[in-house]
Amino acid sequence: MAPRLADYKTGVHNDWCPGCGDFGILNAIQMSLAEMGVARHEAAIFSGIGCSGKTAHFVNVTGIHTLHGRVLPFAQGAALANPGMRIVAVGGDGDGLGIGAGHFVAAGRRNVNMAYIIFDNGVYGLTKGQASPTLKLGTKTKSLPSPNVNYNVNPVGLAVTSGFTFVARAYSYDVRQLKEVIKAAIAHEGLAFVDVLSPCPTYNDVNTRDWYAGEGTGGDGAERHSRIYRLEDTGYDPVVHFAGAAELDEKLGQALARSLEWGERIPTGVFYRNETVTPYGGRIRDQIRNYAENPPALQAIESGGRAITDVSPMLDDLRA
Amino acid sequence: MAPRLADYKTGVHNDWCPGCGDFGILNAIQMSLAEMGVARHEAAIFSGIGCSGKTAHFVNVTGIHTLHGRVLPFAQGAALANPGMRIVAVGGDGDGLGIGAGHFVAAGRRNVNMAYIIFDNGVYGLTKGQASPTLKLGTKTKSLPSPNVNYNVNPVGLAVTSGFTFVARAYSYDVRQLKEVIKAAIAHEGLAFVDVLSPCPTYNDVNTRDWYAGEGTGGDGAERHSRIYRLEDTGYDPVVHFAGAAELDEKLGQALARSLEWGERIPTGVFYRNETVTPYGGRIRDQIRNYAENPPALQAIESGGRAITDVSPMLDDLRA
Amino acid sequence: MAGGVDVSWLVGGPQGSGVESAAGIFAGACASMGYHVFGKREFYSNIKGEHSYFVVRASSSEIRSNVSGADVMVAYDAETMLRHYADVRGGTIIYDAAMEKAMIGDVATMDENYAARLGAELAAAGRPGGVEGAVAAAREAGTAVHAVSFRAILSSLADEAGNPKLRGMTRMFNVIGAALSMGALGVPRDVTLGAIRRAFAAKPEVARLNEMAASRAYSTAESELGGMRCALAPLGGPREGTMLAQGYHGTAIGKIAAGCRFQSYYPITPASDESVYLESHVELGVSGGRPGSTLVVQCEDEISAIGMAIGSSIAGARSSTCTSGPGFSLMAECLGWAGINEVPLVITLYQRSGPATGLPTRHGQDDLLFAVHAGHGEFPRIVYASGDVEESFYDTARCFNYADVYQVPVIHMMDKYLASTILTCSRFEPSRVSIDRGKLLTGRAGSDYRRFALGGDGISERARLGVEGAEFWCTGDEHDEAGHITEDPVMRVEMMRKRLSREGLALRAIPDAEQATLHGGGKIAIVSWGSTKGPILDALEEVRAGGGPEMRFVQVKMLHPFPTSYVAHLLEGATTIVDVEANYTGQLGALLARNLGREPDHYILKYTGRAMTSTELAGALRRVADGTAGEREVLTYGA
Amino acid sequence: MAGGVDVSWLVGGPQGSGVESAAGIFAGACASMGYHVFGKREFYSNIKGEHSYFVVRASSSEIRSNVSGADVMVAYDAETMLRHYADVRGGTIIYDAAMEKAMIGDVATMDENYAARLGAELAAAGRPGGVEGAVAAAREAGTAVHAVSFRAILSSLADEAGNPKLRGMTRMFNVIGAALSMGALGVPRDVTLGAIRRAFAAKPEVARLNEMAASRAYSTAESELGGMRCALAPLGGPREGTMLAQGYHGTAIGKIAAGCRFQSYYPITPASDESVYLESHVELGVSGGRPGSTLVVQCEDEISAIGMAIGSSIAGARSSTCTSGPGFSLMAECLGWAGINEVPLVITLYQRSGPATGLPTRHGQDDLLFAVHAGHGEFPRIVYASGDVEESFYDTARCFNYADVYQVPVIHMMDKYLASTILTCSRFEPSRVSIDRGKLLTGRAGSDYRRFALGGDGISERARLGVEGAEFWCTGDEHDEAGHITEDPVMRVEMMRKRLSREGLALRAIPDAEQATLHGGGKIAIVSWGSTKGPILDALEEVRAGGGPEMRFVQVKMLHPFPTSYVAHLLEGATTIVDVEANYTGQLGALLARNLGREPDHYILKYTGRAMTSTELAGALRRVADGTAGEREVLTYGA
Ligand SMILES: Cc1ncc(C[n+]2csc(CCOP(=O)(O)OP(=O)(O)O)c2C)c(N)n1
Ligand SMILES: Cc1ncc(C[n+]2csc(CCOP(=O)(O)OP(=O)(O)O)c2C)c(N)n1
Ligand code: SF4
Ligand code: SF4
Ligand SMILES: [Mg+2]
Ligand SMILES: [Mg+2]
Repeated sequence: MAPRLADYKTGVHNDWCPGCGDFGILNAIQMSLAEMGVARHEAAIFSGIGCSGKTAHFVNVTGIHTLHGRVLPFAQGAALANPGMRIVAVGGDGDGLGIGAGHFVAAGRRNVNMAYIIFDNGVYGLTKGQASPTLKLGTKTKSLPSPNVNYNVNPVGLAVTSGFTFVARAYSYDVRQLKEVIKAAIAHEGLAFVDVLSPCPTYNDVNTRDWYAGEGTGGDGAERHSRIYRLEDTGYDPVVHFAGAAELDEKLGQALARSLEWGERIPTGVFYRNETVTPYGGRIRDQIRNYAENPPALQAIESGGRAITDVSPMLDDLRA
Repeated sequence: MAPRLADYKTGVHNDWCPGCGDFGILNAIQMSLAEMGVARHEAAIFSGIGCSGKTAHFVNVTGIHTLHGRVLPFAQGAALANPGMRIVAVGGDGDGLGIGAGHFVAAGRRNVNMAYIIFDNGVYGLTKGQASPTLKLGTKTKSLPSPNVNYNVNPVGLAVTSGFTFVARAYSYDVRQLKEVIKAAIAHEGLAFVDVLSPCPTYNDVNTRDWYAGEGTGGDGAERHSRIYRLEDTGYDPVVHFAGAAELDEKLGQALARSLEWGERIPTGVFYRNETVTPYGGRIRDQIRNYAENPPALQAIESGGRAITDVSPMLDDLRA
Repeated sequence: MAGGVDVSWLVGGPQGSGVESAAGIFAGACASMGYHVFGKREFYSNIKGEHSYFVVRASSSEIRSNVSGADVMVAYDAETMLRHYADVRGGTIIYDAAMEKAMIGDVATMDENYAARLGAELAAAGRPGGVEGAVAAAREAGTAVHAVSFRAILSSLADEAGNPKLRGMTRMFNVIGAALSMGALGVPRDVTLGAIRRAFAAKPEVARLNEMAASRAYSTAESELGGMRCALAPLGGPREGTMLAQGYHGTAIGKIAAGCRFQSYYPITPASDESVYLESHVELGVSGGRPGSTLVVQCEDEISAIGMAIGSSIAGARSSTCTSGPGFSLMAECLGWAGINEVPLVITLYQRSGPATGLPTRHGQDDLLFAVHAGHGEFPRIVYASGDVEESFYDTARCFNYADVYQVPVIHMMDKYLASTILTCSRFEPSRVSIDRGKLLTGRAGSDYRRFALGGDGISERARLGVEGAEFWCTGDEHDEAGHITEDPVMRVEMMRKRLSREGLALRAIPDAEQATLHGGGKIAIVSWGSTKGPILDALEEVRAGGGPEMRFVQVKMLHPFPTSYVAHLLEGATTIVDVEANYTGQLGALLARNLGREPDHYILKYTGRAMTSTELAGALRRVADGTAGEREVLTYGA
Repeated sequence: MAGGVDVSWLVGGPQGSGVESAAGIFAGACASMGYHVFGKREFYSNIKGEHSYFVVRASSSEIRSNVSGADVMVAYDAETMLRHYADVRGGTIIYDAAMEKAMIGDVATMDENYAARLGAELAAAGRPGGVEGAVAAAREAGTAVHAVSFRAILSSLADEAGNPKLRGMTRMFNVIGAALSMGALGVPRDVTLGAIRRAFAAKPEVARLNEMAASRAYSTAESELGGMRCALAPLGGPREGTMLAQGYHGTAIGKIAAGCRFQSYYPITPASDESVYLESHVELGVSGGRPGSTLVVQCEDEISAIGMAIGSSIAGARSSTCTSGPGFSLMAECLGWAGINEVPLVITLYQRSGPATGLPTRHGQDDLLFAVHAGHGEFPRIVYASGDVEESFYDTARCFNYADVYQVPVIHMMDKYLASTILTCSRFEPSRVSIDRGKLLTGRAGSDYRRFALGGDGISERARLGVEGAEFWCTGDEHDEAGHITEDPVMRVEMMRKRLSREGLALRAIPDAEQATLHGGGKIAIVSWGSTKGPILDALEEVRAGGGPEMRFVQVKMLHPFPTSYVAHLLEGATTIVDVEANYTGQLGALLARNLGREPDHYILKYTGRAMTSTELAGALRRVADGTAGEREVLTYGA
């Protein structure tokens, strides 16, 4: 029986604020799993702490709601121990790019096969609206006593620089594109990152749904345009095809250049995609030949309560 | 009396390995302070943990040898509490870009006025040569049991992406350029970063002094050339002059493009420099008008053992 | 409280519906009439929609805690009705008539487990599983229940004002509900309107509309609700020198007064309120000096927060950070660095229920032993706990003095209960705040300055950054007198002694009265720490008032180093020791056992995430007194 | 050891000069002759140049520790001579003649404080402040001192071999020095050459050169050094079933045998050796199954290390991480997450001297109370300590069983002393390793699987990831049976009880013998934990051999939950309790006081960063026996 969308929804009450952009992301994740036909027991959502972190309880696959900033270590550990699972990590922008930024950079270098989705609302939602790392310098949301004193982190740029092999941005109110991007991220061989712009109507009164829709871009007339545009509509090609130095420079360069666009025109879609880089699981196959077939989580270690690993070669090495 | 180089050296025995690149960096720091005429009591070196971390004990200004990965928080706290001090933070590549990467990214966003120098040797020196975050994927140094399974972090790219307003690279065996870069970093208004390539002859037998000097670039003959070249010799202009969007894109773009060059030709010098961004100390002057004149560390808080801060407005607000 | 007034008022509704400001208005009105006020908020880890409620108690006598049950309840939504109807036995409930038909299943926010229990309970009594059933049950218990249409009030207001837009301003339901109850309680209309005006002082237009709505509600109350069984008449205006404070005001204003000039933090419930307060009071007047300021830095994580505070302290500023359990866990390594480098530092630890994320918006006192032992290795520290908000103001200043004088990190234990209370207390007296910076060197140093010079009392002169001739070194490694790394075993032994002997020094020098406090007397001795103080004092009164025995209460304030002999002295002659704490394992009990060799005879513990009421505590104490108490008495009152 | 052979051999030189491999060769040769061997390395937190030394003891009887002093010393440099000459009273010193004229001031690496003390000492005796003075002092103390030119040996070797390049191979000085001493001690030449061959087995050419150099040194020893006062004749070949192990082999091979298949770590002394060993033994033979493997991941920090191990454990693999104090401090928050989510996990904690960076390459047992209390909030855990390397192999497997059966994090306490020893012990017997994965569910689940189902013994079925019908949830928040967030107070109480009752369960179910061990008997009872076991057992023998009283030794292995009644039982009848620990505050003493209500009468403590010798410990125990011991006896032997 083909899985239906409803199968991926739990009965847990969703207590996000009305109008929260996160609903769109949640739906897109559930739809992606359903459309890809991922069996419920073969997927797991790992999440950080924040409004966004509750996502793990709303999707009806195994859900691991970790600690603030720690979703990537937990998720990578599981993905490495059982590479047969589909692991999707999710979390807030504060979670992933503030307290978790060190893990973000390190995860990029590792390129473990899984997807990571950041719910990017510019604020620390669950702790009542402090500035998150993606909020622009000088911005004053209604929840701040004075304008933000920090420069913003550039999630797409940081991901590209850190070695993520799939880097995309989407918008929570464009669920169609979002879903396609998430599916591509899950299907990607290696570590995929999706930065989802997700309005927080409760605390971020600057980057609102209206703002994204074009408020302030030039009167109410025809000049007014959605700030969001899709990279794929511009003929942008994010894919690294040959992995020569020149091509790599070009693809990285264009991704970084586009990642700096903000304000009047905000690109969404896949910025960078490189499957010529071997994922971590492949890199360790030099050390562990049967890693894929007999990964850590599935190995037999005992028989009738007795250890069956043969340590005699090691003990022989130590013979007095 | 003008300060002399010797004034900036302590009598503490330096126990780095013979031939360690770090000696060059230490000398350059001491020379920079002397040439800039920084009074000993007006400077402080903060350091992380590693071979490089010992630097704080070798320079004869106040030295704070912190914890592994934590040099930036400690240093920023001091720089913010007393902006009159010249603060120089130093540490290893593992310290700053591995365990400390989260602070690195956040510091870039903050742009506190100080300099940060990474001793980049590709290994965890003090713990006996494990791969550091800057070691390239697949590299096998003599200290590793198998080739490095992680992609490298790009320190210059990461700094630029994170918002550092001065980003440079130098080489520990080119002490002349190194010293000029360090002086510029210390003089820079805002957060300056210098990535210093520093051979570790004990554990990194791949990126050695000889390698940088050109070993392997084409026989022993004339084709062989130093891998290192200076950006300034190529007419490269790192400076953001006007801070328009187009110029910013260009300057950031060229810095990132150059940061990816590696192997046959490795650029050194200043990649990016932007003093149009207000440092943190300036940003908070909106909130604290006399911040520069009466910073936290120098404020009077008592008189004759009695509190002198007037809290009555706050108490009046709470009157029942 | 014989003969006096003592009213417990409960207001509940979805998060975001204004429960907090309604409670603020009620508390403000009561305080302005001269009542003692004590209130506490309960809420979910959620921004909008989950159930939140506030119980405010107003009394003509001094009070320090909540009691079980409520006299008056205002319910904004069905969930409040369903969760709390049984709390109001014999009092009055006012609820919005719009919810009259709601069934349990309609309340999406209600926890499955509670829904099941409630459903079973109502069914067992043969009542409908919804608001109707709750109303019937409440009435049967003797409670007066009034359904009032909040929307109708708004409509008539719109009509009256000729402004149809007002019909949609449902966010004023909170003020309407509050005003209905206050009207019925006999609070004079102008008192209520005054409280509203003060609450919305920053937004006069909002204030005006709310005053109008309240006035309409008053009329309804007068016409429809009749008098209530308890009344809140003015006692003669606000009591002189009284403040209406929120829980975090004690440590926040305490820090400002004590001269803390640098606070780094990472947002976390229930600690951030303090930092937010400091952030909005950055520039400070200084008598006889240039204006001062507190630099408040929001960091990328708690490791950075403590790291920055240490850096700033080394620079010379009184520095602190404020966090809760998860953040404190991340600070353990840096705490040890501050310890080995003798860096003065105050960490304000607002506890909540752990472990891990736990119950992030609920109360707990479960970090005591962790605070005492946090960080690998051995280094000196002081762990100090405040019993109430007023204490916390003075204690904050003490903590900074301890930090400066003994050159150690000080962990100031607070908790969610303290943080989310609103209460009347005596105006803080900054003139009672003394500042002792210990051996801080700010002028030019003599020759051969050595930061960690041995000898004397083991505390050496501490230079701030920038002092000529006083350059110094610090390192997390073991170090010599100059602060340079050493691995010399002889120096190691001397430095360990230098640092750790400080704990004994502090124990001897800090006055007994700052270390522990004795309240009352009697053969039964309660020992406790922190925010249980209020419920304990009120419970002791209640037990005595009910004819029970006098009991003594030993409040331990300094938890590390432990004031063994002074506490032993205060416990002399006690035949029964009762440990009262808001945790599972009885952590103070463990400290008693370890230090006094005397395990408490009874533990009264609560770990539901809800603070103790004096009522349930008095019940357990009565059982102790009459010999029916078990070794562990676990309290569970409260939704 | 009456009548037997017991030789302590000390080798020292700058870090990087091959002290460790020289000691390996000596130990290997002794073990191959049938001796019991125990050796320990001391070194600075430095890569090259600072002073490093190794003391290896070889005995014809069983030994488990070092003694104070040495019988034979080989000094590669002046610093070794200057630091250790006084340790060799009445024995033999062999040193490189090249350093003959070195003065204290020439030794740049020497700690200022030691240099000053030594200078004063030599000056007081009217001797030159350098090697000459040390030689004179040693001779006066009855030590035979031989200066041998290592360079001359190399030269004659070069001449002999007709290979002038050999003259420059000064890195063979270490083998030359070792061979000189071994020749003088009467170790047969072929035994030494065999040990060299084994030591350089991976590099045959290096082995060949070193054998040649050793042979040359043997000739010099025979012609110039004469016989030594103690001799090491073969006892008849290696003892059957004996291994020569390094300290970390116990936990590393223990993990492999126990089925640990995932280890995440961040490099730190002295913990990384274990991970490095696992990294070089990644692929594993499995009897009757497909080859297995341990995935070892070097992380970006220790937070990530524990986070990944938790993720992997949830996936179903036996998982662990290995660290030291600073790393463990960073793990506190995640530890609590594992606790509230009932995740089996083993954290191997190789302690070193704290606090902060402390003495990073030196020994300490100062993390006990931190391990017991680490992490905010209250959650179950097991803290378990091994007394020696052999124990640590079996204990590792136990720790994984405890983790799986009780679904808790287990902290396995090891330390630097254990990590950096080399010793002979019985070959580990993997057949004695049983594996109990507890209620791990790997097959299809029944309907309505709930990870945290209440009821029964409080331990519920734990599914690994990927099991059909057993999808589950975890959260660091308090949760319901399915693992979803709840703030329901009733569920909170049940879940707290479910988790924390596990500690009592473990205490009852784990056999007494695994919780604590009694050695010997007598009225004086020593209590201790961890690596002090070796020195204690040897000291007890020494005390008895010297006519002192029998004493009993209670080794506590399970430190949390504390086996109160069993330890009390083992202490029955003891009149004096002596706590022995390598820390300042006597942390086990605190646990005794808290749990047994009995504070130790004496503390014998050492916190110089150097492990206890049985000699100094025996001295202190004799003082206890004869009533002259103070409450705190602080040991300080060793450079
Ligand atoms: C160690 C730690 N520090 C602080 C917190 C408090 N906290 C909970 S959620 C949160 C921020 C959430 O912001 P973000 O990650 O952007 O998620 P959002 O709520 O916006 O989805 C913080 C700081 C915590 N849970 N743990
Ligand atoms: C929390 C913590 N984890 C691990 C260590 C151990 N440690 C000491 S130095 C070091 C790495 C040093 O590498 P790097 O930062 O590159 O400095 P280098 O020695 O190469 O200069 C590590 C992991 C530590 N001191 N603290
Ligand atoms: S606070 Fe913002 S992010 Fe959180 S649920 Fe509400 S709208 Fe969404
Ligand atoms: S190990 Fe490497 S980095 Fe460290 S001192 Fe030696 S050469 Fe320098
Ligand atoms: Mg956010
Ligand atoms: Mg390095």
